[in-house]
Amino acid sequence: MALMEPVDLCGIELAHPVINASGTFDAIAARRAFGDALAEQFPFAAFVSKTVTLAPREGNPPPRLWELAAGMINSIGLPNKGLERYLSEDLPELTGLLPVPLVVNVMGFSIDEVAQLVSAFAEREEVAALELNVSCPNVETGLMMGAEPGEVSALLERVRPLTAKPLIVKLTPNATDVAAVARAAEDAGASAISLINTIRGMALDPRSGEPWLGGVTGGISGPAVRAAALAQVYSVSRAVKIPIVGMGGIQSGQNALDLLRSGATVVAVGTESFRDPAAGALVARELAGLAANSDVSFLT
Amino acid sequence: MALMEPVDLCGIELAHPVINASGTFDAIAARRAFGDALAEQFPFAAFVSKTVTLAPREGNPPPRLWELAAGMINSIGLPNKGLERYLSEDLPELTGLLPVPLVVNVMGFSIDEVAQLVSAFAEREEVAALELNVSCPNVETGLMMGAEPGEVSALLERVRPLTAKPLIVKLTPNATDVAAVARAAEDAGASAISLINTIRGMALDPRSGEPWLGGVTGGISGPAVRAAALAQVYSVSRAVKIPIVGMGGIQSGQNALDLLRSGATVVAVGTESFRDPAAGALVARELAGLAANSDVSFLT
Amino acid sequence: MSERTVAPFGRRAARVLDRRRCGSYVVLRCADPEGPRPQGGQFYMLTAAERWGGGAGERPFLPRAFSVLRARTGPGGTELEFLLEDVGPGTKRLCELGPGDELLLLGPLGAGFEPPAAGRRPLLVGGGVGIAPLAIWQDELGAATPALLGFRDAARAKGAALLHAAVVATDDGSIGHHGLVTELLEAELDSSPAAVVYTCGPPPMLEAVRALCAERSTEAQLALESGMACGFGACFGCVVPTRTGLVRLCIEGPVIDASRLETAIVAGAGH
Amino acid sequence: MSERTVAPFGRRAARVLDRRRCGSYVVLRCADPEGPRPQGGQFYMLTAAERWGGGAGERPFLPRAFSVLRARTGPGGTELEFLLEDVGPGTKRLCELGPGDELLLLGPLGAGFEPPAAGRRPLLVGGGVGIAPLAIWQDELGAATPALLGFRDAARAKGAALLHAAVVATDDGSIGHHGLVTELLEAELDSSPAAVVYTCGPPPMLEAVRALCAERSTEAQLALESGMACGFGACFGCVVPTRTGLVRLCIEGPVIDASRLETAIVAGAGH
Ligand SMILES: Cc1cc2nc3c(=O)[nH]c(=O)nc-3n(C[C@H](O)[C@H](O)[C@H](O)COP(=O)(O)OP(=O)(O)OC[C@H]3O[C@@H](n4cnc5c(N)ncnc54)[C@H](O)[C@@H]3O)c2cc1C
Ligand SMILES: Cc1cc2nc3c(=O)[nH]c(=O)nc-3n(C[C@H](O)[C@H](O)[C@H](O)COP(=O)(O)OP(=O)(O)OC[C@H]3O[C@@H](n4cnc5c(N)ncnc54)[C@H](O)[C@@H]3O)c2cc1C
Ligand SMILES: Cc1cc2nc3c(=O)[nH]c(=O)nc-3n(C[C@H](O)[C@H](O)[C@H](O)COP(=O)(O)O)c2cc1C
Ligand SMILES: Cc1cc2nc3c(=O)[nH]c(=O)nc-3n(C[C@H](O)[C@H](O)[C@H](O)COP(=O)(O)O)c2cc1C
Ligand code: FES
Ligand code: FES
Repeated sequence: MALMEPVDLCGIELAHPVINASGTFDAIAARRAFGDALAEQFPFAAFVSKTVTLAPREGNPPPRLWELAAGMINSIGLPNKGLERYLSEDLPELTGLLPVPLVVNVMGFSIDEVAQLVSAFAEREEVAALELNVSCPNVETGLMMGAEPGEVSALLERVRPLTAKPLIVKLTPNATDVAAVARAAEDAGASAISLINTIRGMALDPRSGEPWLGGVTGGISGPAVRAAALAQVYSVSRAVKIPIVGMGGIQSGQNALDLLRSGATVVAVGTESFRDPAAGALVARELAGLAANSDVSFLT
Repeated sequence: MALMEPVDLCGIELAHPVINASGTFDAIAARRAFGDALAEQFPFAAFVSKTVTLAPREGNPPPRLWELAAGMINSIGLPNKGLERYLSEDLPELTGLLPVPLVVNVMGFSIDEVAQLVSAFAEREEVAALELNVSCPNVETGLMMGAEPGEVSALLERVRPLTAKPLIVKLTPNATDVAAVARAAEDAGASAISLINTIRGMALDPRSGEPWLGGVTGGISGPAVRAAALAQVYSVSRAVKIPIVGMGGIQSGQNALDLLRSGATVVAVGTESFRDPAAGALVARELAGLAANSDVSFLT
Repeated sequence: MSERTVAPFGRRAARVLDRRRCGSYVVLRCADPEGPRPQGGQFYMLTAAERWGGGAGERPFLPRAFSVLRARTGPGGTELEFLLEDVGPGTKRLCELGPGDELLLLGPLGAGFEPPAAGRRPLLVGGGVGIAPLAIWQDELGAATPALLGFRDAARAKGAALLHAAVVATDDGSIGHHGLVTELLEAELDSSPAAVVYTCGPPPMLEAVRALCAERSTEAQLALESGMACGFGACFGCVVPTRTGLVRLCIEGPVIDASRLETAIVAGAGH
Repeated sequence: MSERTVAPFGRRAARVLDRRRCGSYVVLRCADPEGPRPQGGQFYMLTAAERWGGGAGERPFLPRAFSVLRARTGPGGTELEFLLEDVGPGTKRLCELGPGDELLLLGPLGAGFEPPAAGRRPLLVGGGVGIAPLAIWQDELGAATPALLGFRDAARAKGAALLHAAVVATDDGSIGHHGLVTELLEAELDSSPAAVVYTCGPPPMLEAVRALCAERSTEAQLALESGMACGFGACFGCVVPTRTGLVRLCIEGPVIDASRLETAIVAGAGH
């Protein structure tokens, strides 16, 4: 397994196995900050968008960030322009900008909303694949979509027929049996699984003792979640045959290799990009070096 | 709220609100290591035993430990002498040794096993309360006992009538809706809730790339889980009226105060005792200092 | 609007050339040979190359944002100065650095100050460590640009020496005007109303300046602060409220025109 | 069995008095004025008071176990020496400490060596940094107690100077016998079989010593190693396999009588 050879992720050819985690890299904003250097030195083998919802969302009130010993908590709250403006403004801009395939991450608060989102992107050639963020409640059932096998089955059964594009289901780690949810997704036609999303966490304002985050609770990411991510990727990889996009605290080639050895086909870098926008390129480089010297035999 | 005044934990009077987390302090072994100084300087306001099961268990094969940036992963596997030898050997020894109330933590792999354990301790005056460790599958249903409200209800309905002693239900954080499980426990007669147990995690041997731990996956504890613990204690405290024993990564009085402010009545120190056996006393001392200067108003 | 100066892509190492105390503050000078010359009001994300993370609290983990205090371009390329106040684990670690130590930096980032329209007199109003971006801006506008600076006490007021001919106010009256810098600003605007105010400082001061300028219909550009994880628009963590909703300060700011703001108070910012 | 020396309850601060290199190793001497005098084979859990955690990998988090190399009791109380080999983040940090720095220590812990029965000749067999507990034990048994020590190379073999009149073997033959220390032991047992072997070293060496002694029905006491989180029986993490099942090495050991073992190999131990 020569890691720097192109990798196939459910039909999408990637130059290497390192992509970005949704919501942790905004190519359009980065273009403003870094100019043409961004496209020339683009660090990821595919670009995954921040979550797009049907209606525009302003997101949670600030403060939205809390720093941890080895990570952070965010309560961003999925701010985005909504489907319509994403299609008319961002999609054309991204198409001109990106040197790599585009994966659009979408989320709906009901199966119907997800279906509308999937249909809207189904015909757009610029979009290589869709990632379904199911870390939210289904307002119709009150259940967490991504935590219940039955919810995920029902969702996939509805949206799978709407597009020929790969559907990557992004799972929440805040579930009793993540492997069972992954199996349900596979059975209902998911093309790949991605995990982990952030782990629920909270912080108090040291001065007032009140919750610090505007959203009260938030999601933990970064190295602090790496060991939990490894366990979840491992157990999902035992449960499904479709490819896995593994993420959670990746900072180095070694971290990426561990996730690949635990069963991922591709890895995604999230929080580490905040510390260094070029982190993805570093991870890919280090991984190539390690792969050259190691026997990646743990994959089963 | 003068924190160093005695605290009432469902009828048990504690000299202060800091106890130990199950499985992280062995008073009998500590007596061998520290002699009489242990009882004289006993750091906790109550002593919680390691989990006792019906049959003896050897536990998982080594290696059992993996160190993290801010914590550790263990796959100890609940080694213990089993109920019979615990009653005949440990209970008398602990009674002679402990200057504080004893809470016995028990776990069964079926409702029937838990019932046998609860009945066995029901008549023992030396035991102030029982803690039910429900972080395991029920072999009869295949479901994680502590992750499903229905499982916890059924368990409590069976064992609640067997004893007048307080029953503290210790919840796993690896569940979709911990607050719902806590509510089910309260409704079925639990006297208190304790949380969090460890978060599922894994590590690979850097040399071989194979899982490091003899038990393959393990549980994460220590400061790395503190923010997740805070979120879970907070959400459970909104869901129940019974007292909460909060734990997860407590290293200081400030950490303890945060958990109290999030809704705990008592806190437990676990992993930090490995770094310093007297950590519980330090936490209690620091907490008393903070309580004297702060308005613990966040409790609702 | 002037084009912003874009940053090289990715974090780069920069050698610390000099560290000097300036009252309660520390000025760090470092070599950024390949980096562009930043604009006044732009900022950098800084990390110490070693021992970032660790210590009792085990923070910092994320880089920290700092306005550039001053920039020079010489034969060896760009040199940057930063003004630091030790208020927590990140600034503490950075304040420990000395000549030869390595920084990791990303920048210049964000949108800086806009030059005054013709006929408008620029006026600099700063508070505490917030004087940093005003120094480089005074370098660009000219040393004669008046600067009104407020500090908590005399030790902090030593920072005033970083600007030319600054008028100083202190909260405790230990030096300069005894009172708030907004009192100096009020007098200044009374005497010469056709000003553009460039301001940076702690949130309550910024808000007072904003309110005063709004009352007088005086143009103002505010360099705000907000907790930042990335500094380049990736995390959506640094949002501040504007009349048109929450915007990412690292991309839309840190300098924001007062006309866009209802308040300069940002939840979670300041210390 | 002799009564073990118990540890004061709780971690205590200890000042480093001296740090010296000894070939590839570092010897750290520290003051433990209130602490008891440890027995040979007992160990301490050590933590550096500062910068424990931090650095790139952000470990160590847990304390690390070290056999006491040597102990003295003087007018100022107990002084302890430890022998360190830098093999990872914890030992690396401890090896950086110098005079005046603070250690946090817990101990003495565990069960040490048992004196030989009457008529039995003690024989010390050590490998690498595992010679540490043999030095204090030789101090107790008498300087004439023979010591056979194996090392990887000459730089490590300098450690032999810590014992009296040690016979040395090196893997690379750069000094002493070219080969394994078990070859020396075999010859020694051939010439004088009524021995009790006290041994400590890397797992493969310990296992070879154990197997050899078992074959010859020679009594042996092995100081084993295992990953430890606490050192006082709290975590159940340090278990090693014995004929009667898994036992906690920190409480039942670290010295274990060979008769209790089927193997001296402990999963996850060694580096
Ligand atoms: C654009 C911009 C320019 C700046 N320019 C300068 C400058 O020139 N000079 C200068 O000295 N400073 C400047 N700052 C401020 C500087 O970035 C902060 O002082 C620095 O981030 C503080 O970091 P710290 O680790 O020292 O303290 P921290 O403890 O990280 O920060 C103190 C602040 O963070 C909050 N806080 C406490 N704990 C946490 C936690 N765990 N997670 C999140 N927040 C927490 C506190 O309430 C307080 O508001 C600037 C900030 C911005 C955004
Ligand atoms: C009773 C006893 C006495 C000892 N006496 C001495 C002595 O006198 N002198 C001496 O130098 N050493 C001694 N040791 C060994 C010493 O404790 C170890 O060398 C030390 O713990 C290594 O720590 P480290 O941080 O330097 O390296 P680490 O990286 O922590 O440890 C190296 C070992 O741990 C494994 N490992 C790697 N990463 C991890 C991880 N994240 N979590 C868990 N394990 C990991 C490696 O495979 C390797 O086996 C003794 C050990 C024991 C149990
Ligand atoms: C600030 C922030 C914003 C995020 N936004 C999204 C999002 O919009 N959609 C999504 O599916 N995941 C989102 N995530 C989760 C990440 O994609 C990723 O699953 C998680 O952060 C774990 O990876 P990491 O530890 O490498 O950051 C976000 C994470 C962070 C830290
Ligand atoms: C080594 C180890 C062993 C544990 N054993 C038990 C146990 O036997 N029963 C139990 O209910 N919890 C057990 N726990 C979980 C702790 O009681 C506690 O819930 C958890 O460690 C979180 O607290 P901490 O971060 O302070 O350690 C164990 C934890 C550790 C680290
Ligand atoms: S700091 Fe990350 S978006 Fe502004
Ligand atoms: S090291 Fe914890 S029980 Fe032995």
